[in-house]
Amino acid sequence: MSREARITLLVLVALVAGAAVAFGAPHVLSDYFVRIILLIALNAILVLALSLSNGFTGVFSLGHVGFIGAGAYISGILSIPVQQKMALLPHLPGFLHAFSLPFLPATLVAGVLTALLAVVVGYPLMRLSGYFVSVATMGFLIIVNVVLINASDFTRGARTFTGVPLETTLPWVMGWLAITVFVLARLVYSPFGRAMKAVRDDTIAASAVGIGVLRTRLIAFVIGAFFSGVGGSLYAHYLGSFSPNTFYFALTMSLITMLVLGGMGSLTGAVVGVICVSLLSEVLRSVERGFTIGDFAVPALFGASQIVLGFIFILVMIFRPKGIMGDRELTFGSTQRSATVNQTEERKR
Amino acid sequence: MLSVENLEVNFGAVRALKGISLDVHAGEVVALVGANGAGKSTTLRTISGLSRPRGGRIIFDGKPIGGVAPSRIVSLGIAQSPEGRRLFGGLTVADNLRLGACTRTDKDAILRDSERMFMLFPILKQRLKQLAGTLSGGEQQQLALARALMAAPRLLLLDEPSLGVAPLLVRHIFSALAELKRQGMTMLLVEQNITLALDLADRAYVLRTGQVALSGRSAELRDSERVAQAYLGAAT
Amino acid sequence: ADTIKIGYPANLTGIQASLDGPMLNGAKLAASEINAAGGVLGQQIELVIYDSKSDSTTISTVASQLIDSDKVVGIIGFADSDSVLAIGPQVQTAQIPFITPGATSPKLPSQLGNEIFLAAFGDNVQAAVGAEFALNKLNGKTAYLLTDIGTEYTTLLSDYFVTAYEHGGGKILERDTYKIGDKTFTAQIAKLKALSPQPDFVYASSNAEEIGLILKQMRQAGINLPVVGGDGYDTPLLIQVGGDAAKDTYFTTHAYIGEGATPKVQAFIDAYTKSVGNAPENAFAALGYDSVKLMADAIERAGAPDPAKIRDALAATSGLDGVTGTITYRPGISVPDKSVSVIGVKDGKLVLASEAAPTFVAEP
Amino acid sequence: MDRQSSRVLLRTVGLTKAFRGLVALRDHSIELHEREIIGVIGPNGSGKSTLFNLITGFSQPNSGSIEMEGRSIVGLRTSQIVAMGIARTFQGSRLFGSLSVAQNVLTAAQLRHPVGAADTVLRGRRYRERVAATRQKADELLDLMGLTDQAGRVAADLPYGDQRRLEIARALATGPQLLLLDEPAAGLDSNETKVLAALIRTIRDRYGVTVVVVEHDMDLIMALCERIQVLATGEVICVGTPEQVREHPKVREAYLGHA
Amino acid sequence: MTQLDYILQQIVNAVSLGSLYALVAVGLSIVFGVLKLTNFAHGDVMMVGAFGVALLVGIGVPFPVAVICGIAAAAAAGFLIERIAYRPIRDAPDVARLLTSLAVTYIIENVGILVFTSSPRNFPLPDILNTSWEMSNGAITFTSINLLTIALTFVSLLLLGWFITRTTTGLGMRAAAEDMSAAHLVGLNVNRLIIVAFIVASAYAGLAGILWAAQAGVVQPQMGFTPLLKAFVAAIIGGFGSIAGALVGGYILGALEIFIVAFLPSSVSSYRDAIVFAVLIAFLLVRPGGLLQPNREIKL
Ligand SMILES: Nc1ncnc2c1ncn2[C@@H]1O[C@H](COP(=O)(O)OP(=O)(O)OP(=O)(O)O)[C@@H](O)[C@H]1O
Ligand SMILES: Nc1ncnc2c1ncn2[C@@H]1O[C@H](COP(=O)(O)OP(=O)(O)OP(=O)(O)O)[C@@H](O)[C@H]1O
Ligand SMILES: [Mg+2]
Ligand SMILES: [Mg+2]
Repeated sequence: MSREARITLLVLVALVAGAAVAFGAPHVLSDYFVRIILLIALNAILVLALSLSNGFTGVFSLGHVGFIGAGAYISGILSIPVQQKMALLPHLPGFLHAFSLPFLPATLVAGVLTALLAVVVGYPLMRLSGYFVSVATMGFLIIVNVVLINASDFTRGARTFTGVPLETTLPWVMGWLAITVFVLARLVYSPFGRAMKAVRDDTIAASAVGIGVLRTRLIAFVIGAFFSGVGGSLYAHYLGSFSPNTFYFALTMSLITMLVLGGMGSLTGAVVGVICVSLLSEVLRSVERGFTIGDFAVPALFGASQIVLGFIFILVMIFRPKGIMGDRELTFGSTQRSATVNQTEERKR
Repeated sequence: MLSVENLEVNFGAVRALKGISLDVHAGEVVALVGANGAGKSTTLRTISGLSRPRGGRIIFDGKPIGGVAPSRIVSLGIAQSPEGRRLFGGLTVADNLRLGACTRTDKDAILRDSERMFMLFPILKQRLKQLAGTLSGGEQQQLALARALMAAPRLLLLDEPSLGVAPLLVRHIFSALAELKRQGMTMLLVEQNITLALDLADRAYVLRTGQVALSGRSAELRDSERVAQAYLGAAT
Repeated sequence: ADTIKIGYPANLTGIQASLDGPMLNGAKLAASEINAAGGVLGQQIELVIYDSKSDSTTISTVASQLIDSDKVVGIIGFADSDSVLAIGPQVQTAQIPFITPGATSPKLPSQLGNEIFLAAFGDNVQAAVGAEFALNKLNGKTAYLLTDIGTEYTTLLSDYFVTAYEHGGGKILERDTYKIGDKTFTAQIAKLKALSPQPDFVYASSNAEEIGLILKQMRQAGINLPVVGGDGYDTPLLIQVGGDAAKDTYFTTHAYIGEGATPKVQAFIDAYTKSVGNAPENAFAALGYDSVKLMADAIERAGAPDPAKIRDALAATSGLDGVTGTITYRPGISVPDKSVSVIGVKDGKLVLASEAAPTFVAEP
Repeated sequence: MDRQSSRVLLRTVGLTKAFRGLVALRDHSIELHEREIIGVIGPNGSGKSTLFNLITGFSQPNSGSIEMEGRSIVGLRTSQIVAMGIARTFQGSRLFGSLSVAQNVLTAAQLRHPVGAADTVLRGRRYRERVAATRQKADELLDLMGLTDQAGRVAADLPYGDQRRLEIARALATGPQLLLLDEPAAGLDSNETKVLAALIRTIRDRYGVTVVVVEHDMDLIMALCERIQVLATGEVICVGTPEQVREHPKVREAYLGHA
Repeated sequence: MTQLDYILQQIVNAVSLGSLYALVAVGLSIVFGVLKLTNFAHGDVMMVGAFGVALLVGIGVPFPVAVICGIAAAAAAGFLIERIAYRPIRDAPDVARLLTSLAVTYIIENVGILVFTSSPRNFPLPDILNTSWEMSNGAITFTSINLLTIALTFVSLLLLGWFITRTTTGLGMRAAAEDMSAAHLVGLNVNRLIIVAFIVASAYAGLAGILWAAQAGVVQPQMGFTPLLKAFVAAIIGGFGSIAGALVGGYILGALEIFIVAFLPSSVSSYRDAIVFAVLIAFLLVRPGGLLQPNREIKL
């Protein structure tokens, strides 16, 4: 089977399985497990969006959570019911008061506006490389946070933004996840995907074969931002209430952890990373509450789950420095090498 | 002085060296030639301790040095001018030279040696403050050689010292090497320019796909049909 | 079931941990006292504790665990409004009564619904008491307002203070801001020092970590104005970090936990010290304690461990005598009318400066 | 070949480049004609690589002009210059180390068969045609360079000689009219060098490109080039046929030595 | 109070804040300089130093002794982190090492919370360090701890500058940063260099942590995050891995933070962090390699 065909087949099977889970799970599983699945799918969208620039283009962004936050607030503002808007956001400009959007259009608008924001932000920032682009994008995250805190007419400032209808259900998230995987898989395994990896490997050589480095990075950044914005909207409608600090460093770190652990150069790796980290931390969170084995009682040690997770991360990195999947995609029966992240000692200069 | 016995090195599934044996006696220049990918650089890297041998032994001055830390090996007296030059590109020419001598403590001798380097490679003296990474290709090659010499080694490993160097300078470098040889320096030389290599060397080994295909005194090998065959693998 | 399960999600790690930790200790103390005294309705009560890690997403997961898997009859939790807002919708949908010991935003019940109860007074109340105290006792007609814009509590408190203070005829001369986590306030202080005329006092809406430091840097810069604030000050850090600089500082809080406290409070301090190993870190310990008592009282009066009945009983709470004051819910209002203590610092010790209910309270 | 009548492809006039006081290239002028193979030689540090960097837009000249088919290309971005038909290799290779050999070439070949973002996601007929065209071009070049057997290997793991050939294949895949090769034979053994010379000629004949070779291997240069320009310390010291250059006293003094 | 006094006071404030940032940034830069690793655990090593002092003074150890022990504890912590967590993955991709350092942070902080709870504790400071000094009739004030911070920053950075540029070990560190295997090849003992770098950087972190806690008045297991962030920014402004750059970056950051609050109306200054980063990004766009890094032309 050719790689193309295998990937297409993988996507199809994933779609069917996803649909089965999306519509089946709520009937079979308890609310708790449905929520875990939903969160895994939601985080998968966010991590995939992140992988486009961080994993495939080599622009290690620390700012994507800024887009998630922007998406959450934009769609939140758009979709709070009109009656509540008056009470919650009395200083909103008039035209925003007049209407409220249903979930899907609000999410699309959030995605598009966030992508536009990414164009504006990315145009200067994507010129930078290496650590500089990381710190600059982190600066963007901080700027978003400060603006969210200060633009209190729109965001209620540091006060919790609340009143967003709870509309994020499992089918919605699975649907968006399917779209994300589909679009990303097609982008990554295409001429454009090759251009991204070329830019990651060597910007100079990339421009020498006619690839516009800035353009390639910008496109990856903007598409990632779109899905981040969408994910932000899903988050907003999942939580119902949130504050600027919901979309800040803690979320950044956890998404990056999932991405790196899963494998930066692989779409399925990103998903695997999300699943592993989420399940592991759920299990550990229950274990740390203390348990008894026979007569032996282990007391509650809150915080122990983070410690154990930390050790597990280190162990994974020692034994699989490129993450669980590395740069391979999970396909049928065999793993497919898509692109190695260059790390032979020879090339480390 | 140096004796390599049955050396094997693998890179993952690639068997780069499949059991190489060679000897270098004190005061001797030995050339290592062979087609691209034959394993010449890998041999030198392994002697310097940068690659771990999977099998075989490396003996220097009667002591086994396989698996010894590279910095120890330099202190024992083996320096290398490596393939790809591996300069410290962000440091100046002067700093690169200083680092070449970092295993030594004899200040005066170091000073004398650096004067000698400036005699050998005058361009370096003019460019002391320039960052090594911005030197032209050939200038970098000269610096790499000088850096290795600054360690005052007893055994000098040279990986293609003429690579990217202009013809006039190639001759210059090889006459410098000949001078060093006269002064008693032991060298193991990897070189694509067989004529030059055999002119300088006392003996030579021809490698092919990770094995010694042929060896002998330079004079015997020169103009020998067998070398070309060994290169091309026509013999097999 | 042989025990009555009460859910207790707590942010034991992450940024909220320094408040939720002591609060949990207080809650556990109350639970063990109740159980030692025979429990509720003849059954033991059990606190089902989860660490929600100061993270909204984890809170929502924990909520579904508590409601779906553990089948708790009521939930107690959190010192901050963020977390309450995160859990609120689920609690409301499942119709499980919920008490927040520490969140003080008076808007919570109206934002979330009728299952939500506050154990503490609202920020509008304490801000009003602070404003009236400054106007009447300190004779402070002009104020300088310093606000931590990084948290809901401090922003809200500032807003309520301004409303009450200006209503009472005071004038805000100047405002400035900082963000939680800042360690240097010298720039703001120099700005204050350059004000002419100087204000009569400073209202600093701050969290525990910063206030000691603000005071210290202010006094070091030679500013000796009185400083007034809210229950965020109420930790030992105020005096430990502030030292001498804490003089002439006043704050509104839930209970006076110090030397010469009421016997009830003193008994709590002793019991807490015995079970935890140190004196209560802050008033949140007492609030955690009171909340469990509040829930237990409601369950007892409901007559059965049934969430709907418990909610109704809770709403009818009247005159419950807690460590942090007397809790009564007026009909339809889930924020208790509690008296507010104003505590002042004198000779390095906390003293009760006044105890009052405000005459004017800003709308939530 | 009658040079006078053939068209000038690229012309530099008065090109000067200095790095903080150090003049790497001074007042350089050359005319490159269509389908020509020109050698640029000179001692180390004489400005050969600098010349390539200027032409391909990796650095900007202090003064002087570069014209490609009459249009100035000074100030354009590298990717634009490549799109106009100038490709190069690097001294010391710069491959996409993590990509396979085939992908290295495909990455370059797709320049002439671009697909938009929408096409990429929807993958209609146009997309498939262009991808097929790209692949065909890449296969052809891999075959020409004798790399077909290695197509699946990761570029970083290739033996040196193959890396050099791959780099030429990649440059060619951008569909250039002008191909700049910076020391293509460095590190190759004598057999491979001979093969390379034949290859370069084949490339010129088959694709009609102009080739500029910078190289220190005189056998290669003399055998291959129709015209040679010699630089020393940034200045042009002579231009001519291999025979003229070989006998030129200045060249012997500065570069070849009196052997 | 005159306008001039006000400006001078704000300059004093900026210098003392900048010194603190510089000190943290330098430690971060040393490790980055050798390993190309953004060591998230640097903030936690600061915490170890500060906590050590708080605990020791708590059991009656004299303050100066406690400080020395605190710095030693920080150095030891750095050493252990390198040996246990970083060495096994030294050749791994950058992101793997980044994640490892994040994991180390999780571990240290949460162990700290388990053992000490996350409630802040008082950081005891002797009175002499708490005294304040006045100039211009009390219009300009500063404290002993400010002065000490500035002085220590200068002295220790001079020492470090000498160490990095003048000693072979220092040169070796820069060389190892450039090309690890070439460093092996010239005979540098890279393991030893890295350990030295970690110990030096961690001792700096310890000192910085103590000074930070002295300014903040409290210690807490999570106290390392904010300084880490500031240091990261400061180090980048100056050009990551450069000691002088970290120093300059620290002062620029300190000055920006103070001056924005000091000279802009509070409605604008509440955007402080946003302005700081906007300026930073502008910096980076003009000088993509950091402030002290001249815009070098690439050599191909
Ligand atoms: N890091 C590596 N990873 C994988 N394979 C390698 C690596 N280094 C070398 N090889 C392989 O080992 C073999 C020997 O390589 P080596 O570099 O020693 O050859 P060489 O004789 O020096 O060739 P050249 O003349 O081209 O420099 C080659 O097939 C090469 O592809
Ligand atoms: N970015 C730079 N900064 C400073 N000096 C530079 C830079 N690039 C090149 N140089 C200097 O300019 C001169 C010309 O360099 P160039 O690389 O063009 O030489 P070359 O002719 O290609 O030499 P070689 O045959 O050795 O490759 C050299 O002396 C080099 O040191
Ligand atoms: Mg080699
Ligand atoms: Mg060159």
